[in-house]
Amino acid sequence: MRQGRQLDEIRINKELLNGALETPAWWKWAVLILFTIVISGFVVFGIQTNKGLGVTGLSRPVFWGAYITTFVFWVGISHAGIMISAILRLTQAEWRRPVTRAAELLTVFSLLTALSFPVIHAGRPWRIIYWIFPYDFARGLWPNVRSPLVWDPAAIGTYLTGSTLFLYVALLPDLGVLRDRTTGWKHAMYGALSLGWRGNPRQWRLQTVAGVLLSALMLPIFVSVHSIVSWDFAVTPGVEGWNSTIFAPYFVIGAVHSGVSAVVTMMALMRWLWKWDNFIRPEHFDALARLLIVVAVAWFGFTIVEILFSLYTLEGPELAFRDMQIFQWPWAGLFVVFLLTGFFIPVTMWLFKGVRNSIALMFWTSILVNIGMWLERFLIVVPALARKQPFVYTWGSYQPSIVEFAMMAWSFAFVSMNMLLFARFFPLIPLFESKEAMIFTTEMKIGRTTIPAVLREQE
Amino acid sequence: MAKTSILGLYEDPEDGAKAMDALHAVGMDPNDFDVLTGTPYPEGAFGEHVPQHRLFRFPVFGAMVGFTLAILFTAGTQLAWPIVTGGKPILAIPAMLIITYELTMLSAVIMTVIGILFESRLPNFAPGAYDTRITEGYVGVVVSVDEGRESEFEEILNTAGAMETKRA
Amino acid sequence: MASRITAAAHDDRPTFQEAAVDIVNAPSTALSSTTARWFLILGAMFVLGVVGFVLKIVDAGMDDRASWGYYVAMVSFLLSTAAGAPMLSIAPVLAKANWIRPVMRISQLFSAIGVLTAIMSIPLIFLLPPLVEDEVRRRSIWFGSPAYFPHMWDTIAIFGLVFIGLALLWSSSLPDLAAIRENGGGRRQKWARRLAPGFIGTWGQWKALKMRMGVLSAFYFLFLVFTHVLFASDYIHALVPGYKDAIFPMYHALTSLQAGVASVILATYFFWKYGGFDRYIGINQMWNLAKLQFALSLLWFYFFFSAWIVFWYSRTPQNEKVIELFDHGPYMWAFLGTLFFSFIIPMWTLMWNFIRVSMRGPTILAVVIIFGTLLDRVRLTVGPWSIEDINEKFLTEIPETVWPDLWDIFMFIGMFGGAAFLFLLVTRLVPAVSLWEIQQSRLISKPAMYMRGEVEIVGKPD
Amino acid sequence: MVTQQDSPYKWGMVVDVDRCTGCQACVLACQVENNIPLNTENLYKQQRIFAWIRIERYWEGEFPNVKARFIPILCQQCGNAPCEPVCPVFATYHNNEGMNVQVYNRCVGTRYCANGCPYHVRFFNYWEPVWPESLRNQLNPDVTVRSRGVMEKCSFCVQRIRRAERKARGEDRLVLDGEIQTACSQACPTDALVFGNLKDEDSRVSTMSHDTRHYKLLDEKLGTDPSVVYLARVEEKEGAAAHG
Repeated sequence: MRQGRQLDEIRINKELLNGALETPAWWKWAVLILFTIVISGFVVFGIQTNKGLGVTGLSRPVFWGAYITTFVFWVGISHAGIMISAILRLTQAEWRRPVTRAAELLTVFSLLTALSFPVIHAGRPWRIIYWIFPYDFARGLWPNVRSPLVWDPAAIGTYLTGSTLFLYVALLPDLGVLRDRTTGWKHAMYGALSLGWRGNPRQWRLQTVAGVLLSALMLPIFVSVHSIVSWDFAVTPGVEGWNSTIFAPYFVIGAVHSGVSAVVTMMALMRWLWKWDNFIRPEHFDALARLLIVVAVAWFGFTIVEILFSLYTLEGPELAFRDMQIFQWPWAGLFVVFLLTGFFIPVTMWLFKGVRNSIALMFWTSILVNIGMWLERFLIVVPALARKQPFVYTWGSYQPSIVEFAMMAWSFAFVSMNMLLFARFFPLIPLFESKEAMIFTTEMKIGRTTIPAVLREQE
Repeated sequence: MAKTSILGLYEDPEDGAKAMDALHAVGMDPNDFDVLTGTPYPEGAFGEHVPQHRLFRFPVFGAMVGFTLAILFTAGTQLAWPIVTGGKPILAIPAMLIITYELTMLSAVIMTVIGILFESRLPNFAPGAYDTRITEGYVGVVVSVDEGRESEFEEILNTAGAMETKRA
Repeated sequence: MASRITAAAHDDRPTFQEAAVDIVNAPSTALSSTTARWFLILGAMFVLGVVGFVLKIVDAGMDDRASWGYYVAMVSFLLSTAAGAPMLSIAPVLAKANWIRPVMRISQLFSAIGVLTAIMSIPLIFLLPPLVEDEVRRRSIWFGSPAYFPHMWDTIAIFGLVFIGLALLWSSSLPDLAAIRENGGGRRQKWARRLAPGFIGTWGQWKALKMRMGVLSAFYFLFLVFTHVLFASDYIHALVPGYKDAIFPMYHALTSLQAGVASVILATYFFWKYGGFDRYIGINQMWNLAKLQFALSLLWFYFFFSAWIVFWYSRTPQNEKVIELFDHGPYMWAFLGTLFFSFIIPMWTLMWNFIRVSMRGPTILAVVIIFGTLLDRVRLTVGPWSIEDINEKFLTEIPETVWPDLWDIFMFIGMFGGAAFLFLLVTRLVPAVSLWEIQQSRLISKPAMYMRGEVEIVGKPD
Repeated sequence: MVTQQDSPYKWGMVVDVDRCTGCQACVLACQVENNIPLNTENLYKQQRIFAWIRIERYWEGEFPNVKARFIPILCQQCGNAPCEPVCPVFATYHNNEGMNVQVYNRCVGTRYCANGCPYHVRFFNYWEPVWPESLRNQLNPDVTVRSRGVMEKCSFCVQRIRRAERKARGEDRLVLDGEIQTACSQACPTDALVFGNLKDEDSRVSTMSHDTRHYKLLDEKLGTDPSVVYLARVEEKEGAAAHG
């Protein structure tokens, strides 16, 4: 469990606040580059809004394409946070400690990005506000709560608000630390944010209880969000490839797969960029990889059942759709890449302890997973639309345009930039969790050997 | 009657615990002294009384409020201008169920966070005596005493091995 | 750091010797006085079931599918409760949860009931219609394969599952059997000699044991899902024309986990109250089991709703027929029962901590959930098995409600009797609480003091 | 299905596939009547053409004796339209005359309805529509010109229906059978498209819709309950049955 050195609190403060208190050399450049990409993304969006969606590769019958795929992708990534911080908290997994905040942060920012994609994708984004808010008080026409596209904002909004509050509550003790380490306007800011945190037993107790209680409350939301996103597709009888009952759990488990992988990617980056070798240690990657193996196998099982039962009826359009998805170029190529990167390569590699403990390999495998998961969503969204119902006469195809790729790049840059900006002001690794770990993890002697042990408070 | 709060700062938590014992010994009201740490110690590590809280009531209340509002919203908006779509009933219960569920959870979470702040007595604008080294691993024992008895309690804190005491 | 940790003032957990004595002699203490009578009663119930089965054949014959629906429901029910229970000795272990150790054995004991499941699954081979009837091939997950594939593979799956379950039980109880072999007495000792020859607890033997259990656990999980997917799609899904529901097999598997946990809770209470294990099983186990039960009950609704909302929203004719068949049609009573007993009642009760932290609360709800699962299986199997023409494209007319006749009731009694009989029988031999698990958890966790506060030190071996 | 307050009309159409020669007159008429943007070569390449009514052409049989089969497909004005409930802003809904209405002003362009529609009869304005100077004056003043970013679809020439209804109301009577002609049915030389009021038992469209040859597209599979009834080809049903 504890290969890293025992650190006292001063060193923990020093090492973990190095991102928040001084600016690393590379930081400015990274933010600058990302900022330019984000700005150009906004420009591209402006052009698209001005010219109309013709600049995308969308067509008839493929009305949804890369934008929706990316939307689903980011909602999937957002499932990292609660998966790590809630489920592992409830199962009292010690190794979660350094990961939790970064994971929740990823949730928040990827949800923001995800939310922006329906707007980018809409024909008249300037009117999209009606979507969530009442369309027209004068005529008393309200949003159509029967539409899955109204369920989405409800679910994602809830998840976003919840995660943000969760993040803030867990940030309070560290804000107290920052308040004590800073002067001037920063001191004032952190002081205001920390709400006068003192660190007496009551406040610490509430921290613990809050963690458990909020986790328990966030879990059902976590499950519901991607289910509702999946119902956007599943409830349309017109599209055989979508109208499948298994979508809800299938999407959720897939989201966990990609989300946890994203966390791995991020942890590797954190360890490299901020030199947090004492906190993010190989055993964390090992544990995450073990978790990922289980998740990936479950997800693959769902994939198989999904395909099996969509072929079940053996009706024309179904077969045509699967034929396009799996056997027709270029989709066949994408499908193979999806299978290899999403499942076979990473999972087979994770089976080896050497891989699980190598940060570099874990970094690359986790990126592979997310390539695969993006392709999975793409292969669900597009071929199903291109082969819709027996109207062979109007079947079509689709290829993303440069504009769509630009907006995808924008989304990645947007998330990374936000992460970096956050890391400039707040610690990405919860200080108090690390300090707690310092107290709560110990050893116990059994006969001649000593095994790692943890303290548990009596219920 | 005005109270001053005195802080004793300890390098070794054990000394802090000793100070707590001493304060217990002189029969202080447990609400009048407190231990400040930069780290969550196991409960009762300093012999302090385990704080009670009623946090679990907040989410229940929040859920009830959210549920009611959600039902009103979903039902009301559909009945406000009944428009038939796809031959679905005007009051589509399953659809309402989903949004109701989300809003219920939302207000439950919000109420919980409010509850957390309330129960941990935050925001706290008159914190009393404090020292920034507490977040560096030192342990602070803070007592709020009546005017005039400060020196007596500083004595107690010092005998327990305080490296310094300060008033506020 | 560690200097602040001191040994606890008192440690009221049973010592090695006490535990050894208690557990080795357990079945011959509290239980044995009453069991003799119980065996008679349960045996009688089982015989009644057999009689019911025979009379059913004489009465209805094997060709009339409709009259066998309840029998299929029984097999499906056993496959859910008894086969689901051992999962408890697998899943929490992955999370290195210590609380599970005292109840691991109880959950594994349920695989003994698998024998009954396997036997009862044999007649299904003759009841299930072939894939191809007079040149007409019906829809199934087997597509073009030979007409008797489902019969073959489902039987293989069920028997495999039962076998793995028994193997798991045997290998996990090996050290305890060894203990009985050495210190036990009477008939149990003879059996222990036969079953645990030469296990003396060398390092190598322990290593092999752990490894075997790991492998068997993995296989058990895979086989459980596999079996449920096959059973659900062949014995239920494929018999409803125009029914296409990809989540259905997963639903079947999930409900089996739910019922499995319920069965374990029930047995746990039983052993805590009457088994003389109250020093080993306690509120902690029940609390954690109840949390699990709560989560699974929520998942029940999640899996049900995921399918239902799609059917309700896309409202194609066959979807509406299927919803009518299963939910609001002839089996509405069963559906409402399931909804209440498997979801609504458990949710509203188990969400309160004071109910979870009690021995009785979760137990009562376990009974409720098991009953709910029974109704669920009835609503899922009896309807499809009473459909006249299973070869048409869409389900055209919904069959009438089929009520259980006297023979069905006999068989139900027999099933419960037989299951309880087997369970009790195996507890006569294998201790219901795993001695070595108890000893190990005693080794790697001990109460202690951190400065002035009471804590527990829990070792986490990798 | 659920309906709002009752109306004496349920507009529907009968398409006699047996009479259709695939001459595309209906397509052109619709194009002109409803201010549909020009289907330029580029739009074809981008698979974004507009055809509120289209003639689908299928080949039957092998080379020497190969037959061309035509079937006109327009919005089926479904009773249980899959496109309606998915719209978040009620931009498309079912009015009390059995028509599936598209409200351009409400539309925000999520294109969800187009995915929901199994008949591929909903069209999205990917570009701002433009007409050459010479055609500016031929635009129909009764019909909105749709801007970019909104969905559009066959409206059963609602402008004609409304005018006739106004006239009828003025003369205090119901709209007579055959009084309204949609642009397509008006243009059809073989009278393959017949428009009328399905609620009126002895209207031409009602009587024809009870013909032994009648079938509805995808109704058996999806239960969409279309208001457009097809009459199968006489000699052989395969061409049609492919859609049944």
